[in-house]
Amino acid sequence: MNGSVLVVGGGVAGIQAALDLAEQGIEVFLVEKAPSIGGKMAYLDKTFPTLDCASCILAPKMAAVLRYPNIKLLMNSEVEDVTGRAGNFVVRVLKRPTYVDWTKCNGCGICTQKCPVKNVPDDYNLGLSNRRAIYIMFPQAVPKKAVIDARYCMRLNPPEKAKKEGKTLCGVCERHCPTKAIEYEQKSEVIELKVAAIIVATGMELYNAKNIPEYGYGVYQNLYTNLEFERLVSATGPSGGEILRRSDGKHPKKIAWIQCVGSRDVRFNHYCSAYCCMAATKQAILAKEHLPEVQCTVYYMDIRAFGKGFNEFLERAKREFGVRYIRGKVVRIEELADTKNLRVVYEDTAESYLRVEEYDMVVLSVAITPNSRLPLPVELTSDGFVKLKDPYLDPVSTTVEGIFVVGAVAGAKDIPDSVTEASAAAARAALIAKRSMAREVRVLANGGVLNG
Amino acid sequence: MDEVRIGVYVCHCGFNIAGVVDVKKVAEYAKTLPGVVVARDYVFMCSEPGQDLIKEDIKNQNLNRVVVASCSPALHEITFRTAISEAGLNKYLLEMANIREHCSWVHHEKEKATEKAMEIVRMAVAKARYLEPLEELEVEAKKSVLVLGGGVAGIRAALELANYGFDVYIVEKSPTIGGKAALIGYIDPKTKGAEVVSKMVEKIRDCPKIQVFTSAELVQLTGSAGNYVAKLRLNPRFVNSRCTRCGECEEVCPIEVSNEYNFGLDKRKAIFIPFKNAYPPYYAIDYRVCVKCGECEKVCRYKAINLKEEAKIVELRVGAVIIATGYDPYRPFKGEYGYGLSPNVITLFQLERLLDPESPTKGELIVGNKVPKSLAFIQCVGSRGTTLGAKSYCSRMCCTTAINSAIKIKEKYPEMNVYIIYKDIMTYGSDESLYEEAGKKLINFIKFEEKIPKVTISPEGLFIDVFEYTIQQEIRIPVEAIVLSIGMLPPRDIEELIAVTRVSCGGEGFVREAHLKLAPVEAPTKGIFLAGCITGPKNILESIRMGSAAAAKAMSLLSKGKITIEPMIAQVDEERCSGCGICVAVCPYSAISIKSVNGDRIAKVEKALCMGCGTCNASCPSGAMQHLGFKDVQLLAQTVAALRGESYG
Amino acid sequence: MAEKPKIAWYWCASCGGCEESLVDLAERLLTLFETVEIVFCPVAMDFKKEDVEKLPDNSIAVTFINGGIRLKEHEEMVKLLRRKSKIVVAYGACSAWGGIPGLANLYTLDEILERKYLEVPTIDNPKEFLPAKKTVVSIPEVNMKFELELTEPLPVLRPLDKVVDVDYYIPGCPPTPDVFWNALQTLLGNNLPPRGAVLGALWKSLCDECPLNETKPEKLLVKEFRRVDRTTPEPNKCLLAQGFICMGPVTRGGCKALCIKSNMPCTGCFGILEGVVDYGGKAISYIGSILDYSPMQEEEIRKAYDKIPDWVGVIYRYTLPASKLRHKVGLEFPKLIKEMVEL
Amino acid sequence: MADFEPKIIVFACNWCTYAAIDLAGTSRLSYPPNVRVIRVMCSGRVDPQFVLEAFADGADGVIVAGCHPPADCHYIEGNYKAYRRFELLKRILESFGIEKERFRLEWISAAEASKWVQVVNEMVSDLRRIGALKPKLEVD
Repeated sequence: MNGSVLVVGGGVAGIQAALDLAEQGIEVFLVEKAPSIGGKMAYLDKTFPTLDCASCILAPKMAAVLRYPNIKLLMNSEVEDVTGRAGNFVVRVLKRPTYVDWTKCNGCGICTQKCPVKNVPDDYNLGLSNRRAIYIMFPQAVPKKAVIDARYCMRLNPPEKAKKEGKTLCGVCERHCPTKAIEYEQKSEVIELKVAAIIVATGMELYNAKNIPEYGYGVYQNLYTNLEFERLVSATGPSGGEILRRSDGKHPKKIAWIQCVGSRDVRFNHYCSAYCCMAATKQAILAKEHLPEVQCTVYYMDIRAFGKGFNEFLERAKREFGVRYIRGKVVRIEELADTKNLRVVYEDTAESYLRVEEYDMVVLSVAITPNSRLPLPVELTSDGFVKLKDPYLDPVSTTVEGIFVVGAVAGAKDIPDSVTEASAAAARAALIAKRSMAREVRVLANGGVLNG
Repeated sequence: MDEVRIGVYVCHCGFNIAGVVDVKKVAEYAKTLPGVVVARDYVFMCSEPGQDLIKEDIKNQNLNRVVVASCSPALHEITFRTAISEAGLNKYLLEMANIREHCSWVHHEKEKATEKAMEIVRMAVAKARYLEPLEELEVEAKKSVLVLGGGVAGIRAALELANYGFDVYIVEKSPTIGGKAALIGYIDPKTKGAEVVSKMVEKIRDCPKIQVFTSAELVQLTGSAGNYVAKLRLNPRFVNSRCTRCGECEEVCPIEVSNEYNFGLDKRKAIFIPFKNAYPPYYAIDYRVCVKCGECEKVCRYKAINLKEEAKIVELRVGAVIIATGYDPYRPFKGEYGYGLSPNVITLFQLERLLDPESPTKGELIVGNKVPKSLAFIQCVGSRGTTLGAKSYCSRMCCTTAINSAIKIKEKYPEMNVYIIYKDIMTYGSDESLYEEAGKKLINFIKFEEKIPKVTISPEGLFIDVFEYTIQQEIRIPVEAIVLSIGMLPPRDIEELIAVTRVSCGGEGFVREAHLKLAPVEAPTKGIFLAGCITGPKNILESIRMGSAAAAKAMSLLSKGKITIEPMIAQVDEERCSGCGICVAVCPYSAISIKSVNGDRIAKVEKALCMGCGTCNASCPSGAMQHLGFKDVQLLAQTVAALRGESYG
Repeated sequence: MAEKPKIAWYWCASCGGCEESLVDLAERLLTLFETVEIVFCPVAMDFKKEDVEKLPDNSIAVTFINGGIRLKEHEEMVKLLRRKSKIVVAYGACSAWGGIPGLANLYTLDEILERKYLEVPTIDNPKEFLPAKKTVVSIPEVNMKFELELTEPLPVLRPLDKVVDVDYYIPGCPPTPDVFWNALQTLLGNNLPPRGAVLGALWKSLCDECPLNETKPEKLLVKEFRRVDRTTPEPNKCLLAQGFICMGPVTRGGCKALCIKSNMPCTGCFGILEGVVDYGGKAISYIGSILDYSPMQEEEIRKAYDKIPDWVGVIYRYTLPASKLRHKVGLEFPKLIKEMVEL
Repeated sequence: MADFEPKIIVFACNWCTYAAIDLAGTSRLSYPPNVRVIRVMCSGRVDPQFVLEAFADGADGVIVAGCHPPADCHYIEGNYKAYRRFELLKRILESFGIEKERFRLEWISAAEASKWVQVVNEMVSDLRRIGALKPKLEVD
């Protein structure tokens, strides 16, 4: 194998890059901080503007990753630091313990049913439902392996009392595991990789809506972020696709979407997050499909329907589904003590004065923020996105030779754009990889690496 | 076919299966099924020892079919295929019986689950009896690529490919490469379109692996991924590389036509240079308008002109094709917002030329005959279903381009009143900063919705009546110049493109990609890739990125020098096929065509193009077309076995 | 001189068209009579059942049976003839796959009788008699009683091979004289094709010999279906491509595309191809395939299919009893047939 | 006839429905065991002959299931062809006296495990209600 490539981030962009590289017989290290690849797209129910289901199109790609022996997955891991230069970077990866020997675990999931700790907020459903202390991230997870959440595990993090008495508690999963894969004593390890090139695909997070005082996110029960809502409508979500209010478990009759939450706002982020207008439109349509009676309203500044089929999609939402679009900035949201309904106070630019309308569910179309706080020597833009060397002449290169950047971490963008860049970057990286010779690295199936 | 010897392997999967299904009973039952010589159960079939069990039986009991009753094929089909091939059995002689996801995990009554598992195994065995060995085929793949279109997307793609060591042929139908980007004054506040393009063109010039054909068209494309044969027609340029651009020919040329490279702002001769940094860097004669008077030939001192030159046909062999033929600007009809009725109403593209220092006005914004004191952009002209005959889509780049130009104008003429009359401002992503900047530059934004603005041309001057949505009032704006932010149309010659390359287009008229989300630069047909605005409106950056991506895809398809073809594809039985042609129409990949085999019409499957969906098999009226791995007989056997004990046939 | 080979000819549920095709041999008939001895042919000569019973087993060289099996009588006769014959040939579409009478399998026998003897407008049957096993006609004037025994109808019609073993098939409705003549030569010759073969026909579907096959567009897709009784097809252009339901693609060739040559679509009388398990199923498959609409356009699709009033009649015209389902599900044995009626 | 157990044959496309059935398993949903699934690559591969074969062999119900139109199909528009064929087959089955409850064409995406379960439940209860498919008349 002549030279390998490190892909940081296992979202759709990272997956695409890894697949393209592997296809050319190049060894790829795919580092992902979560226990499964899939990234944000794995959270989505459907994708705009075609409304085709996210997992239908993503799952095959995720599965394909396993089919390439030359893709080495380093899950639950993060890059610690990078030294060296194009052709021979030295990367130190911190691999956090999963407390499960993934060479043995066959993802049967018995442990996740037997574990007595039942009240762990399920991060995959953004805390809208609970899971056990030992869990498999989500049904189509790749790799499909169990992980122990040490914070909640009674064995790994026993109550003070037990600690003092030096008792070891529980051990249920260990007892039930048919393959004897549980390893309570697993420690985090640092893996050193030598790679020829690096592709940064760390993507984005949602902006923390709690920073926006006037909306009261985190305080009001029936106020959701758009990603939370995505889980709510998803067939694999907390309520199996039932849209239910957090406060009383009832179907909402009126839902509002509020656009540009944290974007296009000098106080938070200047940039436009590019995905939210269509996401809100899609979610309004999904809401209509689930609850034909529901009233959907979108509060916007400009509707950005710029992509292929977007504007047609918007028109469909208006005509076919009767989604209401109101141009206006929402100044504040108030919760009604009794009904837990939400009162939206907005400036109707059309009438140009303050108006108030009551909803029983409100969804915030939250800005994205790049996952760019990386131990990498790359420059960032003023907005905190990874900076491109020369967008016109060298589209996917960072300011450091041999380090490429794709997806939302280089600027807000949707799935096709991310996938497009991924392929481009993969090809560039492949070139460097093929030219240089890197030391062979022997790797175990579970991603644990032994040098030599 | 030799005697069928099937081995059946029932997996406990710990308790996942064994907990509900009586695996022993299933294995015992399997032994009684026709063709089965051995049946075993084991705790984890996917584990090493489990796989070894199968391998040994294949050797010792010389099995020629294997059925594994365990989890979904999605999980372990590959695993077991590899296992049996390691034991010397063709890997396609495996059938999986999914008794976990489809049985033990969803049913709780032990009896019923066991009974179902037995039947699932019976079905798998029934199919297995009809399985055949299949071989992956490999076809040679040429490490060369044809790039259609010499705009930024095409050039980018070509440069990348050359960089990977591929031979690249750029086919451009105009006499120069560079495309429309070269004609955009400023693509962002700091960057001139012409600069970006000429930087790229320099690279092309210095690259031996790239061959450029200008004034050329693709007239025929045959073959398939890895081995396309492209027939080009090279229209005569009449001027060769001896040309020194002295320009004397241009002076004597009697023919004058509107100059498309300045979007009709001025005129050019029949012999001309498209623009300063045009490449190849010498004159060309527009064969459509030249009257062959011979004046130019006479004055040319370098014998660079030959009016007898004729169109040539050249044939190229390439592994893949990248389509990057771009778009056409929307053509406003006469009177649309006063277009064509007043010299003071121009299009965004004309404005871009005016702002270019290389322009006829040397970068001076002269509209009509003077620099206007006030100027208004009208957005969404021909886009978002705004006016009659407008396209339903958003053209994506007009807002940013308009705002960017507005800013430039404000920098040059701070006194000028600039209005932007819009529906929604589409400065998505980081372009938002331009929108902010425009605000700072005191550019006036005026929003309209359903009611479209009205342009009045009167002796007093130009007026725009618009219903200002944010204040809900009719207002009348007097302006001295109007810029129509026209959108993008599919290129005029897209029909020919479709006819030749067998791509298809979506409702809006642009070429359809294999998958809008996950395969945006691939056409459904293997080996054909898409870049730039041919799939729909994009800005220059996005087009360039698509160029790189398309190149990358082509590269990874061809890099091994050969293409492996999945064997589970369609196959014609020529003895049965009557060439009725039903299958040709249903194939989504245009992989089937009717060939004449010694006088008989026979359907022929282009193996490299077939993706193995099997819809041709279903539609074939005579059963001549069969989907290998999912043949009629295999699926019928499975169906019957699901319902009756006795076997099919 | 050596004894001439014995030939028998029998008709079951058929229209007589098959016998026509025998007559259509014209002067070739003379050669036929010279070469063979016809021992049984109810339609042309007066033979009785006994005459056949008298013959020794396997003494008949070839028996041609046309028409499907609809009556007890048919059943008895074909079983008898099978015993007496070396070779039994299913002659014509009805005998091979049920043919047009086979479409009656979509109705119970009672429905059929009611339709035939009571509902049909041209029927004059004031006393509403239905045929019974025994019909007694008494004429008081001469005080005489006549008894008429009718053979019992069977609840469904079956192709010949569902009742007795069939050696060969001759397709067509009726088989063309050439097809029959060639088949005859083969049968009387000494190298016989493998049992079960279809004689005098092609191995491929009709398109193979269809003169219009060349005229098909590259992609055969249609937006609507059309009927020859409403619009006349353009000549010299593939009828399917024009939207007329032509069964050519799914039907065995060998008829020399006679209908097509007179600008009529193929109705499928040459029957089922080797690679097809259900003729109608395959027909549905290719007809559905060429209809050029997306599932979003439910209306258009419905409308297109509504254009053809009787789909079963079109796609199963000759093969319904030989289809996978064979007859309407849940048919019951007749109730209306009485033991005896007195007129 | 509550104790009657209908037999349902399912032709499922590999990319959407088969994945959904798998997902039903991995998410441990539960549904009656009356279904027998036959995997094809695309609903466009399902030949009406198979459906007729199934009914002829005594299936009480048949489901053909694939990806949602317009965009889910892995093979661009295989599901379109399936739809067109089975709209016609439905009419034919009707003339053969096969109740419409016995044949369903469903779009079930890889994520819609719950829809799969719902479809199976509905069909099983429908079939319990209308009873077994009447057997062929064996004349002799």
